Amino acid sequence: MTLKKLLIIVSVCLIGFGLCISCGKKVEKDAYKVGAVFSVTGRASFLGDPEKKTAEMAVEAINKAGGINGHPLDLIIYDDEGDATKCNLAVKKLINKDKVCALIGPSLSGLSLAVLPVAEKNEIPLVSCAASYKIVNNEETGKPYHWVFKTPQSDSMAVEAIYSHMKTHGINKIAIMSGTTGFGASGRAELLRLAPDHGMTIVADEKYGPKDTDMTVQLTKIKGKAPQAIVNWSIGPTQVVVVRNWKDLGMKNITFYQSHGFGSRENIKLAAGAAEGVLCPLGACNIAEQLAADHPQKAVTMKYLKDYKDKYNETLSSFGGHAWDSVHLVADALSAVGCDKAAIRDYIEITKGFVGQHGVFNFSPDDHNGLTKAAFNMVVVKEGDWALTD
Amino acid sequence: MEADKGILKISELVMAFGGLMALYKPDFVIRQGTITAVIGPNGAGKTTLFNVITGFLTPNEGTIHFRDQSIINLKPHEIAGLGISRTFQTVEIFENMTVLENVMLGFHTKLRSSFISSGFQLPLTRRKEKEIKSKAMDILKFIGLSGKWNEPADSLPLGEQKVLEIGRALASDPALICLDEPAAGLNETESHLASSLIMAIKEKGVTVVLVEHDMKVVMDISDEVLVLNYGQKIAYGTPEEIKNDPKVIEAYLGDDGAYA
Amino acid sequence: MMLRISKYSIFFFALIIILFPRIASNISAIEHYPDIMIFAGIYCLITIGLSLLMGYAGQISLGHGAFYGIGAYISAILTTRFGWNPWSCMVIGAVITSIVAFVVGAPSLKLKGHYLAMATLAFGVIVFIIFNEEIEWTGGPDGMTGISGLTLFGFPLNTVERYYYFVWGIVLAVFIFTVNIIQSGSGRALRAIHSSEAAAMAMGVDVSRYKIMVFTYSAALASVAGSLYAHYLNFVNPSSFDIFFSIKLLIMIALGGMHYIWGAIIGAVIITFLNYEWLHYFEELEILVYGAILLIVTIFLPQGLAGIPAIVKHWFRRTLSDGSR
Amino acid sequence: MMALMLRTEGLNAFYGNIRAITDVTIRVPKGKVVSIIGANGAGKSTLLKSISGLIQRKNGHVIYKDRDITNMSVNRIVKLGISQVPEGRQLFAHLTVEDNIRLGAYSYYNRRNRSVIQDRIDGVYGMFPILEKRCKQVSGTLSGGEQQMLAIARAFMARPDMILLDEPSMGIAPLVVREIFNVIVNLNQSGTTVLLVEQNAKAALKVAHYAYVLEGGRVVLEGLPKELLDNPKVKEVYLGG
Amino acid sequence: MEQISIAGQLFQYLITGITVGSIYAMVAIGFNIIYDVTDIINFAQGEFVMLGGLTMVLFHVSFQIPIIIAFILTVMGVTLIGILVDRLAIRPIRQPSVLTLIIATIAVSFVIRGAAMFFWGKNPFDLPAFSGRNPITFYGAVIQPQYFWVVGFLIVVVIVLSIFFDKTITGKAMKACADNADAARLVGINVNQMIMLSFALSAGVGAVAGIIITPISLMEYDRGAMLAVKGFGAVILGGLGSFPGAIIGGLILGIIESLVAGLISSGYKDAFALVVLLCVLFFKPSGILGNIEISKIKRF
Repeated sequence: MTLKKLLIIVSVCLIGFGLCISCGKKVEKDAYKVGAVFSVTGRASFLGDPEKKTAEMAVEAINKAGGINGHPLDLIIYDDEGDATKCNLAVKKLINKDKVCALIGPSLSGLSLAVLPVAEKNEIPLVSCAASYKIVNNEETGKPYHWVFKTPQSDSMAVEAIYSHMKTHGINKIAIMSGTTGFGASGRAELLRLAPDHGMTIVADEKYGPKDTDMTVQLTKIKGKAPQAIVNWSIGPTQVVVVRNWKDLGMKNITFYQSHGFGSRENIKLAAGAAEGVLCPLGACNIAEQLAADHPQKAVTMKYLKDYKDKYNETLSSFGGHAWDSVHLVADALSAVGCDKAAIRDYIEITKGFVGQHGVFNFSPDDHNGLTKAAFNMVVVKEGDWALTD
Repeated sequence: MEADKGILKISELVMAFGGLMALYKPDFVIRQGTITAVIGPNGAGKTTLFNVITGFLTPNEGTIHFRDQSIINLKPHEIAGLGISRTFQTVEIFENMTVLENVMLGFHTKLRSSFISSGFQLPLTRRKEKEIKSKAMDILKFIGLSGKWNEPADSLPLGEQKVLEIGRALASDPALICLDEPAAGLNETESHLASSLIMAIKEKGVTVVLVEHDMKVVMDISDEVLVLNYGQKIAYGTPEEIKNDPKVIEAYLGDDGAYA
Repeated sequence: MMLRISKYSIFFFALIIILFPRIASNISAIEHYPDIMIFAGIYCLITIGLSLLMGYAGQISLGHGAFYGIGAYISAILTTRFGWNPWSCMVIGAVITSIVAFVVGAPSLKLKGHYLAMATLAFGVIVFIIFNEEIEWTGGPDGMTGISGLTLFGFPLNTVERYYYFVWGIVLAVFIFTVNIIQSGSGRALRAIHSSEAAAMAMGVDVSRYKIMVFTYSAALASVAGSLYAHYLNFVNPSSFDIFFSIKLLIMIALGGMHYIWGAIIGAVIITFLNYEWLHYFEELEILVYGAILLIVTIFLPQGLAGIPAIVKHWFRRTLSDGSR
Repeated sequence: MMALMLRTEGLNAFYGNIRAITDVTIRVPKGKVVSIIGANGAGKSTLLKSISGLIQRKNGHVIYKDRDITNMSVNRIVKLGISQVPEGRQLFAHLTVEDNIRLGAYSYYNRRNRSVIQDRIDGVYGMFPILEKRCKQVSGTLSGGEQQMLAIARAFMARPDMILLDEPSMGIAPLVVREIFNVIVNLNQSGTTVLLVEQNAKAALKVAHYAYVLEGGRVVLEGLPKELLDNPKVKEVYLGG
Repeated sequence: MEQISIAGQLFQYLITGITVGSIYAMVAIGFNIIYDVTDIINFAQGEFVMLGGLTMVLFHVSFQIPIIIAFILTVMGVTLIGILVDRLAIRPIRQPSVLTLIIATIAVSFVIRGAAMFFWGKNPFDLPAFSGRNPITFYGAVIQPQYFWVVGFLIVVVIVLSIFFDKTITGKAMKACADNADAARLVGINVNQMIMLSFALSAGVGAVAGIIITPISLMEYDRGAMLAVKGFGAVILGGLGSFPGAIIGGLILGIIESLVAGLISSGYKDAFALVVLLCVLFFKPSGILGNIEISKIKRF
């Protein structure tokens, strides 16, 4: 009787699930528990995947080195799949059930904004790995939210870095392209917002979907408008395709700027030669080799680069570093004050000179990001690799 | 009630499917209060005729008048609302409902129900529902299924399903009821029961038109017989007349010279 | 076979709803389940309507994520930009969604089968693009924050438990309302349409009117669910309302069993827990396991989980009769 | 005793829970035409479908050339040499006449016998010149009689030892019916055994060597056509008592 | 600075539209092959495309197998997966209602996508263009050589399929199954075999689409869903079951998207294309070349 068998299998599965749920994760008594929510799979896996890998690697290293003052660090990672509901549930589960000391993530700006009130309400420090300045800027008060920090540079910093580079090269007539994802849309918003301040005229504002196959049309339209430069803000395969189309259309005389999302050497490879001459703002960890030996971040970034390559055999993306920064920021706070939520928050808020992957952080009650636009270096693709430019 | 008043008049009716003439001008009048059987060999257009009368098909030409009102171009549910009810050749009971509910659906034309009123179970709806329920029980008694009112309709044997379908058609209080092969697939006792049920319906003053292959049933109960072949009317008369009409015999048994 | 829904089963259902948080709070492994159940409840509202539309009236929709989103965004926009009362937003959302559903449904429901599926899917994609593109109104892909919570008679619904009882109270009410419909004249008409459109027509049922009515009703329910979602999460973003969500709804219905109104509840709860809790343990293999579970259920239980009792009953009856022979 | 091509022993067949034929036992001798007549709904088509394998729910036996084929699949039965001309023709309506004919020989297709099949097609065209004229036409656009001929032609392409014909006269004008029955006689004369199901009793009896009368799913009469033609019981079966 | 004329721009939009549309058309053809024989809309069709692209990368780039052999191996491999889908997912379903089958194919797409993610990871992969990346300039428009391959392969696929369906007995037998399955059984056609063949063929066509598009747009594990949606749109727009319809539907969708992106709004290009699709359906409920008779049977 197959049906009977099936029923047995189903019930066994269900019981199995139940057991899984009830056993949960075994934790040593004195471990410090920290929760993390990343978009490991789904539409924003380009963020969450390297973040998760980096965070796991960082925690492993910390624990290998004896943990934090003898306490092992237990990082509980949930995957939100880029889904607001799942993210919300995961954060609440970390707070209420797993009883963590601090939260890291989420990867996406939108989701960070969505769970930020939860952290505020539950009075738990949250170190976001998403870029939007809104995460650390309460629009009503003009001040940061009490419990929320973030490690990535704001999009505005990337835009500022690009615009100042343009200015020094006499560019003021530009076209922008963006993907219709959160990443693209927030970059586009910043580009539009800051353009007047830098005397930029935007002659074209084109978009494309995250799974579009070809961006020739948008570029052709831009070509017709004859700007001096194009800024593209997107992630995933489209940002590579756009560069290729740019080259194919013979638009090399129009300088091409990419967002910091382009910061993986893999993208240069995928562009198959088309990326030569493309400019983008990158954090220190993406150009560790190029940094001067006396650069304050040289040591940490080189180590990260090497460890990551050894462990995962993958090139670094722009985003893993944010998780490194967040984990270490929280770990430092834990080692200083132990698992005390308010104390951790207070400690992070006065942290100065924290050397991370994406810059040297100087937090203050008015600045819960701790970075300046110096955290971005303008980089150009030269002979298939990054090269620092002025 | 005038016995010979025509309740349904059909003239110049043409129904073609592609090149095939399913109905070609079978003009006739159904008299009120009678039982009329429509017979004919397979593919003669009997079911098509039913589908045209009840609005499932729109004829290419011709007129249909029901109580002196043209019913061509009306939708099936509108025709049902006017008082023409039907059953189907393949039993189309609602197998996802109980026996009682099947009959209760028959009252649909009398029931102005909306989602709001039924969702909230407003008093009026409840009263109406109760009323319909008792009327439906009456019908079940009439068709002899009251003992099985709460059983799922698909658990009934075929014979009872057919009877139930007739009961459902009766619920809408029709003036004319079209029965498509009420006795098909029934055994002798069952078809006997069906026959007496149809007679009882006639007694209630409902005009009956039926398509039937079981000639025993046809000859037993009908007042009038209409014979179709190739979509055309070839004979119309009492059962006795029809039985001995050579054209009918030929239509059924074939003609001698069908091959050389 | 569509089983009659008895008063006792509804009473039992209500009892489970009431007791669940009490039980869960005493078992540490599932103490956070009521929070997940809130979302399951919100999805139940949509699936109850969809079950009526698909299982009863036999029409498919791949666009209900859009109605859900319209409700959520109307709540979000009216409360954040205009400071309206959330309750009136919910009502306005339901009314506007019903109008949209009527306008979309009237021509679409004339389409059959896969054509209807594509038309509703296209509608869903178009609405999603609007959510994504009208950044000034909707905040674009990053979504909108700061949507106010609900207060009931001066009693803020700000804890998991309160919102749980609130949402499931609504689910119960909608469920009873829907069961009333199913077991009354209109519901008989719908079930008749599902069983045999021809016979329903012959009995005087205006099939297309009922199809539009049930489409609109299910869209309005989805809209209310959207509002509940927005006011609970205080946040909306377009990707919660994309076509993949519509497909997820379809999966809930199918897995639960679309011919049973209980299936809507079972499907929504099980899929919600699979997605938000249970499959988490498979990490990166989650989607693969999810697909496999789905496939196994479709192969072995084409009537869905709610069909199991009928199968068991059938099987039981057959073994009994075999034994007596 | 003549060699038997096919016989059924106590065959019952079901649609769902409804028994459509009951204990049907018939004999079809090799090289003969056997007719099965009866009114609508008597179970004639069911009997044919049970023989050809289209109906799977059945009990009893179907013996073809001393081989029990009761539970065989349709394609295997076709390969054994039984072709059915189904009720209502069942042509591939969107395919051309020639493709319909060609597909009739589907089971025999392989690279080597391409010429054999071409010969068969030519043979069929010889039998039905009208089909050759229409060979490029989509079969759904043919007239009823032409469709029936095509259906027979398609079945004949498999060069069956036995052909099952289901209501070949249905929905066809009387003049064309005559032509169709001529074809049946020709088929038989070329050596094919024919089992014919017909409502048109007179025509069917005229071509048959032996006949059975079905009523309510049972064989109620059988005999030589001549005897049956004069039997008043036959008329009763059709027109009631 | 080099300028581009309006005509040149329009021409460029058209060319891109045709290329993108050709891909949609090819996905749509895949839908049709299965639909015709089985009445199933295979929502895993997009996954075949994705598998085609990624398998080709595996063979050609990772294993360095010469392009033609890799191409053949890829198509064969994906075809095999198509057969497995039929065997393991579709055939075991005992009471196949339309909705059950839709859910089953969606489930299959999850499984394939999950397996691909596990195997290839989440990053996009590139495939070298078949004949280099030196674009051709033509009337002011720039054409990548790969565009010719895309359109060329569409034509080849169409020709091969029409020869298969019109000239071979197996193709005719498949058409016969689509037309009348009972009659097909009666002439000795094994209908199950034909269904399997239809899955194999459409997986093969999907694989070809995946291979030729990867050099243009790269390929990653989760691209299938979007392609399936577009292909489904194309097949509905053209009319279910109609091969010319699939091609016309695909090309129209591609060209509308392209023209709208160029002339009206790149953000709303997909929405526009779908509005056009809806309008067509409201006026012609069975698509441009569809057949009412076919479309009216399906209920859920």
